[in-house]
Amino acid sequence: MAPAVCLSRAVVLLGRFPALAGADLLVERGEIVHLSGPNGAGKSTLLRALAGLLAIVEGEAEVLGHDLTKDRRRLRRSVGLLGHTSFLYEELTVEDNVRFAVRAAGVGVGAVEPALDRLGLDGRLRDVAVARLSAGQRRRTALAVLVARRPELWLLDEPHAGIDAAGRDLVDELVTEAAATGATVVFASHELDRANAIAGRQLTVVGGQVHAIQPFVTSGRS
Amino acid sequence: MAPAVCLSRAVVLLGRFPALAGADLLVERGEIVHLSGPNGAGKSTLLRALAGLLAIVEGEAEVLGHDLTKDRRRLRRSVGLLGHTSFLYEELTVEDNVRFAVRAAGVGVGAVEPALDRLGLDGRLRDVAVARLSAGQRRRTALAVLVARRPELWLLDEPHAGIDAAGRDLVDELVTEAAATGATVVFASHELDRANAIAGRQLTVVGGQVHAIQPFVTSGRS
Amino acid sequence: MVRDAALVAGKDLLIEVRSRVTLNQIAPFAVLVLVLFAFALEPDRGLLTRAAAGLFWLAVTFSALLAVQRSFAVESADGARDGLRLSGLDPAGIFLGKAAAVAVELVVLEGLLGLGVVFLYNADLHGAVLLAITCVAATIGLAAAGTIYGVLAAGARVRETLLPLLLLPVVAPVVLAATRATEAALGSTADSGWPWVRLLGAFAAIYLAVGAVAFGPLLEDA
Amino acid sequence: MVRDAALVAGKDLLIEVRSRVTLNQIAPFAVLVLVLFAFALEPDRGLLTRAAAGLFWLAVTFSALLAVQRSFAVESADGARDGLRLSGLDPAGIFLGKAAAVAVELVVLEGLLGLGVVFLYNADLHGAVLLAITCVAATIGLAAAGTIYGVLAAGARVRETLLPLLLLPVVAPVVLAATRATEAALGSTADSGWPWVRLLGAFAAIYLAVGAVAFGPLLEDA
Amino acid sequence: MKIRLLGVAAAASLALTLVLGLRLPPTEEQHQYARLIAIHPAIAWVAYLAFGVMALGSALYLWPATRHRRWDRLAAAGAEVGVVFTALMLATGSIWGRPTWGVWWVWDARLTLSALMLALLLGYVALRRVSVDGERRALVSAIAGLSAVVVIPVNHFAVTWWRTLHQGRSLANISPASHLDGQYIQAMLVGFVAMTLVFAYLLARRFQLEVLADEIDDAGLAAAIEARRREGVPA
Ligand code: HEM
Ligand SMILES: Nc1ncnc2c1ncn2[C@@H]1O[C@H](COP(=O)(O)OP(=O)(O)OP(=O)(O)O)[C@@H](O)[C@H]1O
Ligand SMILES: Nc1ncnc2c1ncn2[C@@H]1O[C@H](COP(=O)(O)OP(=O)(O)OP(=O)(O)O)[C@@H](O)[C@H]1O
Ligand SMILES: [Mg+2]
Ligand SMILES: [Mg+2]
Repeated sequence: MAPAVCLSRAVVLLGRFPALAGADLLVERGEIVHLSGPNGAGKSTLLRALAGLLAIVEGEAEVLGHDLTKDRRRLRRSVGLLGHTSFLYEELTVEDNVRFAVRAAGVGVGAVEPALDRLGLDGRLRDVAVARLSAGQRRRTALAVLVARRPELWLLDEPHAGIDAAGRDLVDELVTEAAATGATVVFASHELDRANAIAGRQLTVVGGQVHAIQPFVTSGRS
Repeated sequence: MAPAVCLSRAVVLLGRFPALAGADLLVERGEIVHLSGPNGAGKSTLLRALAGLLAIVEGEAEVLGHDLTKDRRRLRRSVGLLGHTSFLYEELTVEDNVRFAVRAAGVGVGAVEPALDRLGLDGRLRDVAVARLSAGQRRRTALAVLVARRPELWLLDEPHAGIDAAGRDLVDELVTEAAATGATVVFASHELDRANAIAGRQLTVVGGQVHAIQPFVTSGRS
Repeated sequence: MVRDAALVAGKDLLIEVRSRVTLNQIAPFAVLVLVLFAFALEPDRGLLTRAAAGLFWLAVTFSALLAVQRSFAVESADGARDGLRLSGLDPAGIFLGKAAAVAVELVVLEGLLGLGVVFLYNADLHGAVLLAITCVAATIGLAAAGTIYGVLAAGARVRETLLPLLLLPVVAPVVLAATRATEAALGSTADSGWPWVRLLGAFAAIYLAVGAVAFGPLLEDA
Repeated sequence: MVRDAALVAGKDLLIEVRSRVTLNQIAPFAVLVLVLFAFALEPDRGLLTRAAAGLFWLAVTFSALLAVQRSFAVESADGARDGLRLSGLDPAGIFLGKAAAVAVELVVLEGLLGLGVVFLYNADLHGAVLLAITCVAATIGLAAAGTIYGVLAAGARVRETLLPLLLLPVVAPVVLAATRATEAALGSTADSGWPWVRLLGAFAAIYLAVGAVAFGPLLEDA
Repeated sequence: MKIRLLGVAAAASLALTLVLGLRLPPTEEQHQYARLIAIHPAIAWVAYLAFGVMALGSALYLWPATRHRRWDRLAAAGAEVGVVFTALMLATGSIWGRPTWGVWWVWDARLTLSALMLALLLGYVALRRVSVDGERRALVSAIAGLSAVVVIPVNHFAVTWWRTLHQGRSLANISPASHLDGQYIQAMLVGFVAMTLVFAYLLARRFQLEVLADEIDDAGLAAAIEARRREGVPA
């Protein structure tokens, strides 16, 4: 079976800026990979690229067997991305959002309830419009979507950010569970200790490239 | 001299929802106070209220000697809020944004350079439009505004979120420095260990009320 | 594809039901436009009555602008547009779904404006059939073209202003043809309206086709 | 206050210079509206020429809508509106600053539309003085009223649709008065335009006053 | 080099056109303005040509077999030059219209169509301005360009019927083609040649500019990638 992710010398442009400048990355199925790195290094760009949201202008990129240089769309149903911004409909309630996402992905709506329950979004919050949620509740809703969709490849951009102490342990649980059930997880996080506790492998992204872990001199100057 | 913050039985409504349900809080000048608490507990609401952005519908609230029930505006120049969203102009560059904020606050523009420098935003990033920044670079820009404005009361909503390892230590430095120079800092954070390392006092917000620290039964259910 | 279209249309209409924007805001706006025309074209009443058809369609066009803008404001709020792409829905389906939702809203508006015209400008209609068909054809055309240019503009941060510029010259013929056809229906001209209706049909057909084909690439890259 | 006004106006115009929205998008839109009017009204019957003044001001009003929308789209992106409040700027200053920026853009647009009307509707003008004064007065009125309602709408997530609804009825008298005054200036009516100009002046004065006083509360609580 | 020659030719023929145009005798019903015939029709023709170029470029770019940046550049160049000529067409036309019809503008099918064309071109150019990065912009603006073109026929029928189904004034009554002696024809033809050359020249230059810009970008890209890789590495 093809590896979950196989990038080689991949270049991605944001505007004219090479946010990814020849990134190499090989992730086997079922792995949990942690991306660290200074602000602006290219972690989010890498994750978005793996989700097929960005064009690969140079190099090769294959995700779950789909060649991203050829077709970035067929991949989508099988990846789940938790971004800095949650892709939710402000006007719709938490439940509406999860239900829509699930049905769009062609999964049975039976998955909605357990997911809400798991993220502590049942009860009062279920019927609150997303626009009214607190930062952490948004993140939880976005996570609920992933849990309900059960993608093959989880791409999590700072999954712990904004989530409360108890929620953090829950996130770790979800990640390890996902991996246990054969899914692959690539996540970016600045909380190194917590991240390394669950990650099978840690990589640093610096200057748009992926390096095997090594101490990097950091700074936002990028 | 009046205490930095003095809330008693303060109630704040978001829509019809009492996000703060009778919160009591007393913070002396120069203190560093850490607010923890489950998602949706009311931390952000509390901070926004202290910044004079929300109306106090019941109870008393006095910040830096200004009675918030009477006038929420005069206070503004002397508080600085770092929110979940950074209040920046997408089209303008990092430098433009900081300069505008500084001039608006009536501080000399001389403060701009050092602030950018401190947050590692000099060099290339200085002239990048905020819309193009990475999540962490945005946070850094927002922080640069605070550093340049040097407010009397710092209200930080998850200041570490999205900022890289080195940046986190920088944030801690900034906070302790601010306190050392007589400013008061109230910040919300879910990264308890890191927070407690710098905080003089830890409080939990639960169900729209502020409690002295104690283990709380958590969950997003709020 | 049809399934996806239904899903998306359902979602958009649900949002409309929740937020009531079309009903509470766009509809009054449309009527207001009529009133403004009345102001601008004062003093001679006859003029209004003669221009009724044209003004009706102008009002519809401006409302369509708002409806489309709304339809994509909902999407691009908080990066939800990326959400559409990640949802794994068939682009053609998304296009048809959103166009359908807009069309439904427009039909409602047209009914309203129709009354407005009859009362404000005391126009009276014969040829109800012709009128009905005209409305249907024109509406489909407007909705289809609107959705295409909507997604084009949705990418840019300047969508409020870009959309009108792109859309208006394209739908100009619709305004023209629909006006003439309606004049025929109102009996304010001698000659038949059917050729115009055919023209409207052609327009609608063209843009439905263009949309179904081009929406994918546009959604990906716009 | 004047200082703050200058600061804000400068900022808005800087954003315009950076993004060129008024120039590249609103201006063509405005001219386009003129062409659309021609479709709606029968050019041959000389309606256009007779209605020239009215249509000119309608076009100006629609452009003003876009300009105001843009002016606050810039603000409310990513909570920048809270930014305005936190900036500690004098609300009256903010109001005057934003209104001034909008007015500047409108004047440019009016020049353009003026040409458009002269050429497309072959209206020819006498009484340039009257016309100039009319434009100035009306522009100030539109900008002032627009800014007031702009901030009202900016709070809501539905500003695209809410603003027109709020603004149009308010500026209807401006459209009316300006139309009459302009007709006088174009010599298409016998009676003097000065009473109308006085009306416009009054309107402008009122809304400047209202804005300077009410902008604070609106910015706070809208 | 070739382009420079083209430029020279364009300049020369333009000069000739002016001479011929200015040596035209004023006609009795149009006086001096009749001379506009030397440039106006030619400009109008070129305006259409430019629109066509934009369409062609977009189409060729969209066609997978022929997808290449050059077509995107061609479309861009065509559109921008087109804006200029369409505007000129409207301007010269209006200047001509004033004496001939007594008005700057009549809502004749042809005229209206040209006005709409200008709007479409402006929209296209504005759209190109909002996004920077090549690949995406090329695709998006190609689609936008084509879908602007597909309405032209609809537009055409619409405005034509509008002015013909409705009896009323139109250029038909004051048909341009009215009695032209050889001298006018001659000036007009030279005008066509000249304007076409000018168009070709401008198009070539604009195209060249795009190429250079892209080259700079590509060169920049290599450098940018290098710079990006050095980020965070100890100096
Ligand atoms: C839309 C594309 C246009 C084309 C292809 C076009 C073409 C022409 C041509 C071929 C003539 C021939 C002159 C002759 O044979 O006597 C002409 C004349 C003229 N055009 Fe245009 N023109 C266009 C647009 C315009 C516009 C926009 C205007 C005015 C705003 C205009 C105003 C005139 C006038 C006034 C004449 C002189 C009519 C006469 O000779 O009696 N044209 N045009
Ligand atoms: N148009 C542009 N011009 C210049 N730089 C740009 C442009 N667009 C993006 N960038 C840069 O590209 C990088 C994007 O990186 P990315 O968002 O992937 O960072 P990240 O690793 O996720 O950082 P963070 O930890 O802050 O989330 C940033 O350094 C940003 O400054
Ligand atoms: N209109 C509303 N209806 C119902 N609940 C609302 C409404 N507006 C706000 N809320 C609730 O108010 C609370 C806002 O809390 P706040 O944003 O202060 O939480 P927080 O402590 O900052 O949480 P986090 O740690 O996630 O940032 C949330 O629980 C939210 O669900
Ligand atoms: Mg990131
Ligand atoms: Mg919060």
